Amino acid sequence: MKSRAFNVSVPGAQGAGISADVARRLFRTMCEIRRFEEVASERYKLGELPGFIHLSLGQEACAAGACATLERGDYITSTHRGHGHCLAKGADPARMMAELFAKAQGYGKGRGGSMHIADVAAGVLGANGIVGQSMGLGIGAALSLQVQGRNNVVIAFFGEGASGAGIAHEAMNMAAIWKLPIIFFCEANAFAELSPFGTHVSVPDVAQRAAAYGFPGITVDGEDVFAVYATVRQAVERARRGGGPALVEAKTFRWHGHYEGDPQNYKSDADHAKAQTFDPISLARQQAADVPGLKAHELDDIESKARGRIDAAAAWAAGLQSPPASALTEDVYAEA
Amino acid sequence: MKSRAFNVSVPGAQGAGISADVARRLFRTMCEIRRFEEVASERYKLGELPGFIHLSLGQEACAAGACATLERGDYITSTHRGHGHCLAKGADPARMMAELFAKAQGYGKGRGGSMHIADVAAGVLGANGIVGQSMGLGIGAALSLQVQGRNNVVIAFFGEGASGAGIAHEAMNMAAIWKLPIIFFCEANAFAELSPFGTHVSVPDVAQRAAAYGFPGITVDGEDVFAVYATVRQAVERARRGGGPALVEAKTFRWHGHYEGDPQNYKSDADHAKAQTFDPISLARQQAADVPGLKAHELDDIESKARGRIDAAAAWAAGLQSPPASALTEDVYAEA
Amino acid sequence: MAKTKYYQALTRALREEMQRDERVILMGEDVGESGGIFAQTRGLYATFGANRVRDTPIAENGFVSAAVGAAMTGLRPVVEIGFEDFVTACMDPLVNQAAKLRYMLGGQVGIPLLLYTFGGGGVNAGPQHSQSLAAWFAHVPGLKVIQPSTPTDVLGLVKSGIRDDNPVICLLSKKLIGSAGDVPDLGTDHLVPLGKADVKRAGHDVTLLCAGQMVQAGLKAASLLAEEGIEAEVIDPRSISPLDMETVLASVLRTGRLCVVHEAHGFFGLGAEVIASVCEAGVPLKAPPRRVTPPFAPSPFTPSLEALYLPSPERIAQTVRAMLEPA
Amino acid sequence: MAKTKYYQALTRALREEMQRDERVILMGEDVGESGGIFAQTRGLYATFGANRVRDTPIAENGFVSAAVGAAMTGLRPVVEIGFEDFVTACMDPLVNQAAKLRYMLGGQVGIPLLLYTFGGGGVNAGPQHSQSLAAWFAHVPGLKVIQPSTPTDVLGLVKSGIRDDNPVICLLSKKLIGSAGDVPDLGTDHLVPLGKADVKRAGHDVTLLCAGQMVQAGLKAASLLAEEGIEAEVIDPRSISPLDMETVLASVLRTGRLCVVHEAHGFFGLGAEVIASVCEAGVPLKAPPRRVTPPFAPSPFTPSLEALYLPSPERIAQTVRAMLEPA
Ligand SMILES: Cc1ncc(C[n+]2csc(CCOP(=O)(O)OP(=O)(O)O)c2C)c(N)n1
Ligand SMILES: Cc1ncc(C[n+]2csc(CCOP(=O)(O)OP(=O)(O)O)c2C)c(N)n1
Ligand SMILES: [Mg+2]
Ligand SMILES: [Mg+2]
Repeated sequence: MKSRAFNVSVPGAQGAGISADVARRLFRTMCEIRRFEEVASERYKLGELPGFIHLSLGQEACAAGACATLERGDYITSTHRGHGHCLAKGADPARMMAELFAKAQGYGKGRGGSMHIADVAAGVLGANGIVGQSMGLGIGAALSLQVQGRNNVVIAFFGEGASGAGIAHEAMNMAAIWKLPIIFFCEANAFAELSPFGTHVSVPDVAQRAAAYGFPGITVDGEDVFAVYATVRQAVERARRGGGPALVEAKTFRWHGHYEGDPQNYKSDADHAKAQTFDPISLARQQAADVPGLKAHELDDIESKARGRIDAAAAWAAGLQSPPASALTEDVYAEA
Repeated sequence: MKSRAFNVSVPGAQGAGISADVARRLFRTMCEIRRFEEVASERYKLGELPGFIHLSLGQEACAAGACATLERGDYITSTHRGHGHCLAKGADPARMMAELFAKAQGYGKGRGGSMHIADVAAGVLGANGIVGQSMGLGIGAALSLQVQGRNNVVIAFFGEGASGAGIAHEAMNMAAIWKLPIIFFCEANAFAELSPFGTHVSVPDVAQRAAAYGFPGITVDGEDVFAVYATVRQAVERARRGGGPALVEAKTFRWHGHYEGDPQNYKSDADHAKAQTFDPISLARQQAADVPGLKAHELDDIESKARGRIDAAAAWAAGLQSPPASALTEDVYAEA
Repeated sequence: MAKTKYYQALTRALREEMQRDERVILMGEDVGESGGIFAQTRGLYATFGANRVRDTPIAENGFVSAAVGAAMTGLRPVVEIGFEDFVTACMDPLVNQAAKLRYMLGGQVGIPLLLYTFGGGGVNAGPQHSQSLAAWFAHVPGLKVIQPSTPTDVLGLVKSGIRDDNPVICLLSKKLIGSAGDVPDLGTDHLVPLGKADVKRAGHDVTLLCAGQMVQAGLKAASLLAEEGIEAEVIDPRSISPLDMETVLASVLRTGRLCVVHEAHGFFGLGAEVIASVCEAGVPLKAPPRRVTPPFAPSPFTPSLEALYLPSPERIAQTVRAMLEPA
Repeated sequence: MAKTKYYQALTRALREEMQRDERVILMGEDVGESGGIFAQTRGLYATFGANRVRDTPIAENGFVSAAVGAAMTGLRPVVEIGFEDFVTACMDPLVNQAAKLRYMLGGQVGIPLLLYTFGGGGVNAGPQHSQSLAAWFAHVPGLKVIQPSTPTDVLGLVKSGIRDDNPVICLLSKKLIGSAGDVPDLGTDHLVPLGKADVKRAGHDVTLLCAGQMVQAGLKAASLLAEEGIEAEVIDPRSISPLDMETVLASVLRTGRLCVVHEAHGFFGLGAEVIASVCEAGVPLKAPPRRVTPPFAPSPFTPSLEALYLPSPERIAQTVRAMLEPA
């Protein structure tokens, strides 16, 4: 497990002791995300999903590891690449799929689509189509928690591309000044749209920038779900105790294009090769051998159940009706 | 001379060898700024200047020290508190005063006012009423220099309040990625509008944040014009050689209110006392004794000439005509 | 009834709503201990504390986005943006988030947020501190826009706006900050409904629709015209979105003449919308409708030019006189 | 004449102007080596190099501000903002800086900057990726706004816009990216003047003013109507600011009927401005003017709803038929 720390010392994930229960949960979540994205990709190719979608294949360890540290009353804010985050925080894959299929039973009544999936009751404040807003909305949720005196925390997901947006700075500065209970979780997945890390970030690691705000910053291996979990858990516990924000950066890799259908001619051969080898699920299978009380065949079982759950969700969603014409002008304003 | 360095070592200003010529020039500029602001304050109190004005009394060493390192072909971008910067970069005090008096001969034909004084031919790209834009406009000028292959540099002035704006981050990140010839010069003058440093910045020094971009950051004593000069000169030389950006933060103090007429009830007794003792001009007089070839009586002479120049400028400006009605709709678009 | 200044009516509205509902918080630059750059939040910090009255850094995009996030999670934030011009820095969270979240999220959330700001001219604040951008916000479904012109409307509209479950943009006039007017006594829970225009003066010859501080100019013009025997009806829309076209149409049906006055630009402004709506409704007009607005130029700092820039009572009266001349 | 796609006309315009004038640079997200998310900048990086074709971080406020600073100091920047919705993130440098600097600085500088962006709906991109904000920009003195609807107008307007000494906002239609049309052959320096509307189809019964991709819908509606013996004149304004009211007024004087069609919201939109201007001009109308626009709601992702949302040829035709019915 590779993990570099800035301003804070992180114990190795194994050292932090991953229980079999946690390992099962992390594995299950990753398998559900993987399958969700695979099915979305297939259905999109078949022309069944309108608009455009951004998938998190290869990044499953980030969503799974980070969200497993949260309670139901905690919040996440997400991005355009949000399926994994939403699933990991407890959104229902069937209603998510319904949203991708633009059906009335979707989380957004089919009006939002992939980029606007939210399940507010489950603490999922939504994917978002505007790069960087997850961080502003995130500190807002953290502000609510602070004002209301609730013992909860927020994780704001963002990408290394978003780290160059002004709102990243504004949000981290305010979170630090106000000591808000928030973890800024950066998925550095090697690309922002069509361009590499260096086009967007002037230093090797986004996590370095935590020092500019005076809170901890940690770079963690985003292939390693146990490392992600252990690192974020520490930051979450600290935030819950009133210790304020932290920045966690996971080095991960986006297997697919920016959007489904992206010709990806900006990717090098090495990039394409990496998409074959960088696999948090395979890695977790290997690591699972070290987790006391966890049997290898259990993982197969978890994986096939996860596939079943997602496949059923997709089958259900595909058969639903489009929203009625009246939905066009509903929910623009609150009912008077 | 107090000066702290981040990421870079700064030789003491004295060590850097201030010549009598430079010392005279720095002293003269400071005296002109001081007098300009005093006269503006008086005229404003008399109701002769419309709108609102923001003065830089107490901050003279920043503008004088920083701009003395520049050539005419270099650029500055400035803020709402820009009189000192414009004077120091070579703008004509008479035309500046004319602008404050809203006269046709002002730099903005009397239509811009204090917050929009510019002398583009002298490299003064303008004061600006929008906090933070000096940094975006500044990197734009630096981009021009880079694209055109000109051997010039830019200084972008901003305040510690502006450092919390997203554009500060966006500009510094881009400057670093593109290695632009720009110095970000932060005047940390203890207040942003009505609130103290800590409301706006989560760490003790803005200069620390340079590390987040991978370029040098230096905090310097903003009372000490020689220190400011020596520090900025080093950064300017580095930028001119193609070494890229730097961030210089001067700890300084705003004597007056945010705007003239500000009741300043947010200032403590200690703050009010500091406005009596923090004086870069007095300090320079003391330090001048160490500068070889500089006589004390010379300074008196420089000071009285500076007063004379500014007083004449104000007298001239006060007697001018308002712009004609036709000026109302001129210069909205380029002539076809 | 008690005399109160425009800015004090704002303070009172904030105080009453914060007292009534602890979910209401206030955030913005220097709204806290210092009491605000126009003294508009004086005393609130002392009463409600640092948790609910929060000074922000100069980060409009970030803190408006934060206010939206807070509104999604149980608070009812009030946000100050000192000058209307700076709202350009937070259009994204207002337009892409606040206005659309209810719709995009299938009705899961509302965004009960009120943003107030001081706009308009008349104080020689120059091109970057004098703009009037009501038209932008009104063009965005999901937002409501109010623009009070008197202390009592400030009180009543801001209170209603805070209770509204939608994002509300409240456009105050800098020039009116120190103006005084009657408001209901303390203890009265004074509410003005959003979306209701107010006939500030009745008349039958021409409908003068005047927004924000132009209501005062319109009333003065009406006095000038009255001396000449012309009776102008002065209507203050108070809300720009939703816009009370019912009241306007009823008036124009009676007067047969419409003149719209505002300090925002004419091109794509309120006047365009109102005139178009009246024409679409097929209301018979005795003269072509008119707009009285500044020229299509930035607002100059120069006092002599700004006086020409803003619609004056005389210019309004002149326009109306021309409308009444036989064709 | 050669067939070219809408996006290729953009690439050609950029290439020709960069070739002609080395002060022209291009910046934006992924405009560089990758060739753009719609392939709209393909090849430019290879020809003009990293210095003049620059990938930016995702920092719209910062890089548009930078473009303004560059325009003040000798360059003529072209800036891409991928989706029109993201222009909300850079309103400050556009409106407070680019539009006003010439005026505020007493004519010392001009801001020769062209910002192009892809807006509008029809591709199920959802509420944050489908907006049409022409009205905002048109409301701001100092800015010009163009909205080409065909490849040849893209070519001619973008080239003219780059040569214009003012900041120009070019609103392209996402839906039209792959549409093809005739353009003058390579080697022809094709320029379309800003501020000149184009009569895309002549007719004498009704004036249909259609903006952006609605030009296609308007032409289809005109075909439908022609089958019924109704001759619609379809006018494409091409520039929203300055707006060629001369052409519109001349047409309405002949037809006596005006219907404005756009995919921006009706409230405070182009239709309001055009209808108001026609009424102010006192043009006699045979029927009240009409707007055909989306409902006042965000643009839904749902394909079936978006089809209802956008004005369709049938809806336009229906509106026109109603205008022609005897009252
Ligand atoms: C304000 C804004 N600018 C630009 C875009 C277009 N855009 C969508 S995703 C994206 C790249 C984001 O990169 P990153 O933050 O690394 O996230 P990733 O896609 O890698 O998950 C861009 C530029 C946007 N949605 N919002
Ligand atoms: C975008 C924006 N937000 C708010 C303001 C109002 N404002 C003007 S000056 C100022 C404080 C600036 O503080 P600082 O950067 O420290 O500069 P100083 O005034 O101390 O020189 C504020 C908030 C503004 N002009 N622009
Ligand atoms: Mg990325
Ligand atoms: Mg300051």
